[in-house]
Amino acid sequence: MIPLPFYLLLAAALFCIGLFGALARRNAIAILMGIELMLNAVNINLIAFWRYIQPAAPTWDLAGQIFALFVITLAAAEAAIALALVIAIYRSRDTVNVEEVDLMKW
Amino acid sequence: MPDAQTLWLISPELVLAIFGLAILLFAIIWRERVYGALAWVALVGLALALAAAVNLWGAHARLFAGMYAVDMFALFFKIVAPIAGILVVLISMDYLRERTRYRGEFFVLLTFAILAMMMMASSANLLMIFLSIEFLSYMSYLLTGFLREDRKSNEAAIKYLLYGAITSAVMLYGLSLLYGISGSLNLGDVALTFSKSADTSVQTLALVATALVLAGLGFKISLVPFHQWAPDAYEGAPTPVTAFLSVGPKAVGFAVLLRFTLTTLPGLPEFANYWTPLLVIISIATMTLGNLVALRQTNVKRLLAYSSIAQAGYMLIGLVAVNLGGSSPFSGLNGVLIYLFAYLFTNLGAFVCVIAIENATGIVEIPEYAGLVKRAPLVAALFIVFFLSLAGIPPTAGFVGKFFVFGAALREGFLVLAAIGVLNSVISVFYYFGVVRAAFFLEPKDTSPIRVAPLVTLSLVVTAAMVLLIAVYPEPLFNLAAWSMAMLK
Amino acid sequence: MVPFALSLLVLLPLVGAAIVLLIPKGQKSDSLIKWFAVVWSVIPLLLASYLWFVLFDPNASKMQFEEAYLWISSINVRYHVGVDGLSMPLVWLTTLLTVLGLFYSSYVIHERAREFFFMFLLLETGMIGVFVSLDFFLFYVFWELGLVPMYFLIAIWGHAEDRPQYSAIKFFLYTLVGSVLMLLAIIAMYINTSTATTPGTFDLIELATKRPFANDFVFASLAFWGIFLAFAIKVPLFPFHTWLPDAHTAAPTAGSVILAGILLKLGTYGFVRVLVPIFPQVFQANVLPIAILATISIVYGALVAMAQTDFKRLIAYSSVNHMGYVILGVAAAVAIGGANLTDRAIALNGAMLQMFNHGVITGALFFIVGILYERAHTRDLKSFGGLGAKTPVYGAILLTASFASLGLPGLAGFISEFMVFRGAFATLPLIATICVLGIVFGAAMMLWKVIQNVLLGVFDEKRWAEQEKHGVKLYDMTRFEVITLAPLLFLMVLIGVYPSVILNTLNTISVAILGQIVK
Amino acid sequence: MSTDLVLTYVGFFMMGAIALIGAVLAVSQRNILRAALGLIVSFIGVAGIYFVLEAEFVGVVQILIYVGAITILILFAIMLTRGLMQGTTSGHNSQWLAAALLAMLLFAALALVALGTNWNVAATRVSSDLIPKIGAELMTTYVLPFEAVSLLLLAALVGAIVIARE
Amino acid sequence: MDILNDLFVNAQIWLTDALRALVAGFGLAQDAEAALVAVVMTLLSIFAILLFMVLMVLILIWLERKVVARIQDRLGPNRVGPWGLLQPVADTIKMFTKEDIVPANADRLIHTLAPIIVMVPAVLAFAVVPFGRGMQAIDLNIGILYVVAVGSIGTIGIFLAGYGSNNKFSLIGGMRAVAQMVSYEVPQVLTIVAVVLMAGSLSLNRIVEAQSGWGGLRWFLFAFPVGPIAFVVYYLSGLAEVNRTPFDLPEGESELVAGHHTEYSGMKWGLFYLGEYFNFFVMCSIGATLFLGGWNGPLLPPYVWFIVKVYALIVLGMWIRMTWPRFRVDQLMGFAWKVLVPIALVNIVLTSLALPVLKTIGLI
Repeated sequence: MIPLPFYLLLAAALFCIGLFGALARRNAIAILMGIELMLNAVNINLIAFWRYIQPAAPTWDLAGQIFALFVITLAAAEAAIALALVIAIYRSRDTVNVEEVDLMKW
Repeated sequence: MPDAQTLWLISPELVLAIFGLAILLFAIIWRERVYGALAWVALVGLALALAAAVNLWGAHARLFAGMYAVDMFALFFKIVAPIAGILVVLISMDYLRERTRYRGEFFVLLTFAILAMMMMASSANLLMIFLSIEFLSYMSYLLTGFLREDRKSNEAAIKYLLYGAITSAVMLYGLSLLYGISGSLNLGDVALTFSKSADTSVQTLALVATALVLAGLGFKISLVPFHQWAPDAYEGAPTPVTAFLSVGPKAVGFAVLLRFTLTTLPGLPEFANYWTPLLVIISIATMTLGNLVALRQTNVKRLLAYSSIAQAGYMLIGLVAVNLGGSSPFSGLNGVLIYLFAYLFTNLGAFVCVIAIENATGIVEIPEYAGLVKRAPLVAALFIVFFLSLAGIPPTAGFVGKFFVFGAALREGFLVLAAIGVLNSVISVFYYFGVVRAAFFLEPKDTSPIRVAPLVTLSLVVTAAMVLLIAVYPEPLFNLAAWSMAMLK
Repeated sequence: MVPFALSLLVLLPLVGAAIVLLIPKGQKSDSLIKWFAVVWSVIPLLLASYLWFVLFDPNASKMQFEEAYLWISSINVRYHVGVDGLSMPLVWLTTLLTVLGLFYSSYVIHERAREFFFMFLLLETGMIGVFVSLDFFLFYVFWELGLVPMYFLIAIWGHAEDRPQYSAIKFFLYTLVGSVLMLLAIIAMYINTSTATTPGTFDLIELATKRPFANDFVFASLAFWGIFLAFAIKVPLFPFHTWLPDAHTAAPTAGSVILAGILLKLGTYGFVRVLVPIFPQVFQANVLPIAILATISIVYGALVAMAQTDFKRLIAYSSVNHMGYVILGVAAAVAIGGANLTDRAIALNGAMLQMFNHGVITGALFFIVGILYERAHTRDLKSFGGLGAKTPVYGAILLTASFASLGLPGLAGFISEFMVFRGAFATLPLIATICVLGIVFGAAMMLWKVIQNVLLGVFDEKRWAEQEKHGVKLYDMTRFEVITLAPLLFLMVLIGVYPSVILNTLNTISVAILGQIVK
Repeated sequence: MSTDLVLTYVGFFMMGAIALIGAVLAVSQRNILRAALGLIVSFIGVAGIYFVLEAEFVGVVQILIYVGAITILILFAIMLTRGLMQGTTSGHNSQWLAAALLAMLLFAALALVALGTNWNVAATRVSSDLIPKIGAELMTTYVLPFEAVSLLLLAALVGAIVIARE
Repeated sequence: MDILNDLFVNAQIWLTDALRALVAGFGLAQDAEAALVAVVMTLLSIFAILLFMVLMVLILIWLERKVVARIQDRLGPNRVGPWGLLQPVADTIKMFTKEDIVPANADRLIHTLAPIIVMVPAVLAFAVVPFGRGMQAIDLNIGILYVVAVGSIGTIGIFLAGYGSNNKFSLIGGMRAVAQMVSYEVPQVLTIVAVVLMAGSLSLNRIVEAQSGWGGLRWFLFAFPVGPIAFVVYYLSGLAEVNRTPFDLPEGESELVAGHHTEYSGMKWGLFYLGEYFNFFVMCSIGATLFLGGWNGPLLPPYVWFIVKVYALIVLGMWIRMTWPRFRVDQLMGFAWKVLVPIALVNIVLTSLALPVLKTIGLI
């Protein structure tokens, strides 16, 4: 098998790219995209661990996969809420002034 | 299919789930006609859940292959959560009437948020921790942005969401590392792996992983530097939601943090060398920054936001100084629990005051509070009580909380931390009394009396009474805290 | 025997405050509130008088009228109250000054009367509570309880031109800084006295015998200085005194009276009740710096008072000076050295008597200033003159109080200051010598600034005639003002000529306290 | 090296490269729609990684949910708020440098953990058909989170509709 | 009979053997040999499937025009080749030679990518379709899920086409298409769940095998009452998924010119055209696999049965196209969410309840 750290490094890289996107972007949707990348990276981790790591208790065999499935589900819910909010914001501001609606000024 | 015993043990959660769904169903079928009644349905549900939680007191079980802990520590928070919910429902009714057409849905989300809080308190598994935190977070985002015509509300919600999503992703990475080292999602197994491992590399992993997890939990309890969302969210959210956000997520955030650290970390004794200084720094930064920035606020919701950031810093002292050995009453843990309980009523009470005024006049700016004592004497007077409690001045509940938290710090020898803590509480008096000053000493432009809705008055009286009662007769609360600690010892 | 005597004493004002709140709104409610509050406040005074003059045993060194109930069992907090010779006079003084303050205020307070009398009665509960508490936790609670009403008294009814809100929050924050550090010390002492099997204690009596941190001088010092700071700010000892002039100047007359008469005593009372018995070693080790601070307070307070042009500010600074004597006396009593117990006891007696005297004298002086201000709407010393002839009753009373304040023999101040110096010369001769300067400056300030400026000189007829158009009229004291001041003047004279009425009581207790710490 | 291993390596590097390139595009493209395309590419790459790891079910779910649902949501959001997307300002905020530094720092820490930890790696052990087992686990051991997540989805849906509705 | 039945399987085996023999001459390591053979064979089967699909599409285009013409009482194409059979070829040549126009201000990259993305998922889906016994490129144990998953990618292509054209008709068409496809995916997947319940597996192969009883006629379509309901819902939402009349609102020419591909011409337009027929074909193949027993059937070779069933579904679609008017846009969404989804949900519940009964009486 490929050494486990290969996957972990890939996940770490993806995670950090996503984090950069989430922190550095101006646009709410772009930030959301960065967040989705981060979640994907974690899922790689989870699946890789599931595949490689000897579990402490044998009954927990599928824990990693199931965790990843839940993460994917939650990501979908999160994206739906974010979308709803973005649309609501867009609607409540009559002018399409980029500076005004540019929320992402942390 | 879970057996009857299991269902019994999760009866508070079941009650809330059923009532939440019922409210949703009613709201969809009958729409506006029943909106007034749905709040009462929610109240009944929350009261039943509270009763169910109280009824379970004493239980000690691990359900669903150990992922769900029904113990007194969890039940403590399952008692706290519906109380907060009931108060929030009481203050929401009048507030929402003018502001949204979807009052039924609001109570659905609120009920589910309380359900999520209960689940957080019981989570003893990485998956459950993540899931329940996200559950509560999503409900919070939606509640924050619930007033969709209100631009501030929307903006607050999206900021809250994006910030929350980033931190929870970071936390999730930490959780995945913990899963990786132990091969199991159960906190107990993680602890076992830690304690069995003599490897220093595990130490590094544990440090990185817990630091990442702390990011996510720090977001929920608004610790510096994960606090930036709080002021915006608090200011923009509908005020009852702000009240909820300031106590609910914070309380259960601490519940998870406590369970997580107290379960997993004892396996790594040397770990405290890195972990404690980290927490000390965060604690000091949180309370100092929260207080200093609060000094400059003119919006009362924003002021309370920064104040609640600072409060989280005090509570963290309890975690820093946690020591479950010995028979000392200053174990740190009970300090946090007592503090949380006191803080619940205090901060909710302060927000009830804000709502009482906002409902009638729309005022949230402190300078406009001028002459409040003439317009709404009860509200103005109780503002003092809640602020004194927040500042930790006797005879109020906040004092009792601070007493135990600082006591724990002293017991463990964190003198400087305790000193910084108390000095911070002195600073906080300054801005709290800024509000009092406006309310009592300045001349009002408009002298018309402010009519406070009966339900709001009721919540005011209840919270104020609790704040004073806890101070005068704190014994039951100590016992509650002591018992709930018993399982973690 | 009065059952629950002290609890009654503590609770009565609180009940009164609650009743004040409940009196229904109406046209006459203000006067109803005023008269109710005054009459109600007489009850604690009568009770305290009965306790002190009839039931109290002046020769007993132990606590009297003790009550103790377990309050919070998990941390061994008890509701433990009791009085001894140290606290009994102060309790009585509190009830007296409250009655006088309320009585006076019922004539001069016209705005927001309900809140005023509510706050005042609440304040009384706090003050009495501190004096009777024998449990440090309880002590702390009462200690803080007094803060809020005083804050409001200053901020709401203060004189608008004196920045009352600023002064009030300054008073509040200063006191709070000290008290939170004291809180830490309290908890630390509890933790230190607890063992694996027995809980610690907050009981002041027990702490005095257990002596927390007995083996750990560093921690003992930390705890000592934490508590010291709280008390020193309250006293106020130089350099923590800066809140005092502001607060006094801004406060309404009755507020100033209580502030000077009682609240400052909380600090010195704490010195004697807490610091001396619990931390004798640390106190002894640090006597010199404390005595030096006292010296600075005495000399500097007098000098600065002399430089004032504001009558009220002058009296305020004179309090710094006078309270310095108390600290000097306490320091002298515990100082290391060969002095015998008698010398020390005399110093401590002087300090304790000075506490009582200062309450009486300065309380009177603040009434006097307030009375003048009511008429003239100014406190600028330069604008007065010749009042001795114009308003003879006022002049006589002011003269008496001033003489008492500067320590003229035959009046109260002399006795206590003399005793302080008598003791201090035995243990801290050098410092005592320097402090004599304070007496000189104090006399100068009273004679030169107050008596000369206000009573002597030429009455500026033209100016006051001009002022009269604006509703300002200098007339002599009215009946209620005289009634207010009469008891205080009586006390000044009584203690001045026959100090034994109170000294016996004090002596018992100072011998007892010093007996524990001096071998 | 066995053929399987070679193929695994090839698959890993190919899919990893796709995932990373897509991710870089997603965070660097100023045009938000192109960024979204990069995101899709990255998702597909990640799904490929799952296939390489023999977690086909998760891989397919990844495509179904991420590519089929989440991306659509994102695209919809982009389209419905089109006015916002065509600004002249740059796509990154002023803190991008700090963000980059933070990300790199974090990467260093995570890489340290990934390489430095003695992972308790076990032998190959993927049995042929795990899907029924996943289903069974979801309905037994994980029934509580499963039910919770269904409530969550329902509530999120209701809330999203309330907020986004005309 | 067996020879005919396994014609293509045997061909593959023969080809593999031949290849192996050929490679053996290269003197490679055994591992590498096997790998080479595997790769070549995979490429070959991909090529074969593609070829097959293109052929099918050409036939489909011809067939559609013929069927439509017949329903409208016309003859349809009849000049190019016998019965007009070469008409699609002529069309293709025309498309190749047309100018490729990209509108001004359109996003060129996206404009180009869109038709490709529409095409790709259909091709990918074929990887798991069992054309006959043993005739399946890959037997994924999650086959049906895979089909649904890759099918959802196509939505993005249509969206991009609408967005990237910088044309309001395109944009509206694209939005409508995406909304419609996302909505109808829900009832479609729900009906698939019912089938999965009955078959007990996600693998398409196993699903087909589960229907092999009664001499190859025990189809899920006959699993009364849940099977027919599921089939109808599946087929209707399938039609909507591939944007065919009466669900062709995204390209309703009377309103939107041509919807998302208004601005396309030449080969790119051709790709859309191709993609639509691909998708239609995939939809019908999966329908046949899930409900009509796949390649199961008496007498005839499996692959023939399969083609026959697929074409039956295709002709049904064409018939519907010519006889039903187009939906209105609000009716469209309402139909999905208020009619099909509830039916499908109830059907799932019914299925799980009926499962033991159906098993006992042998319907499944």
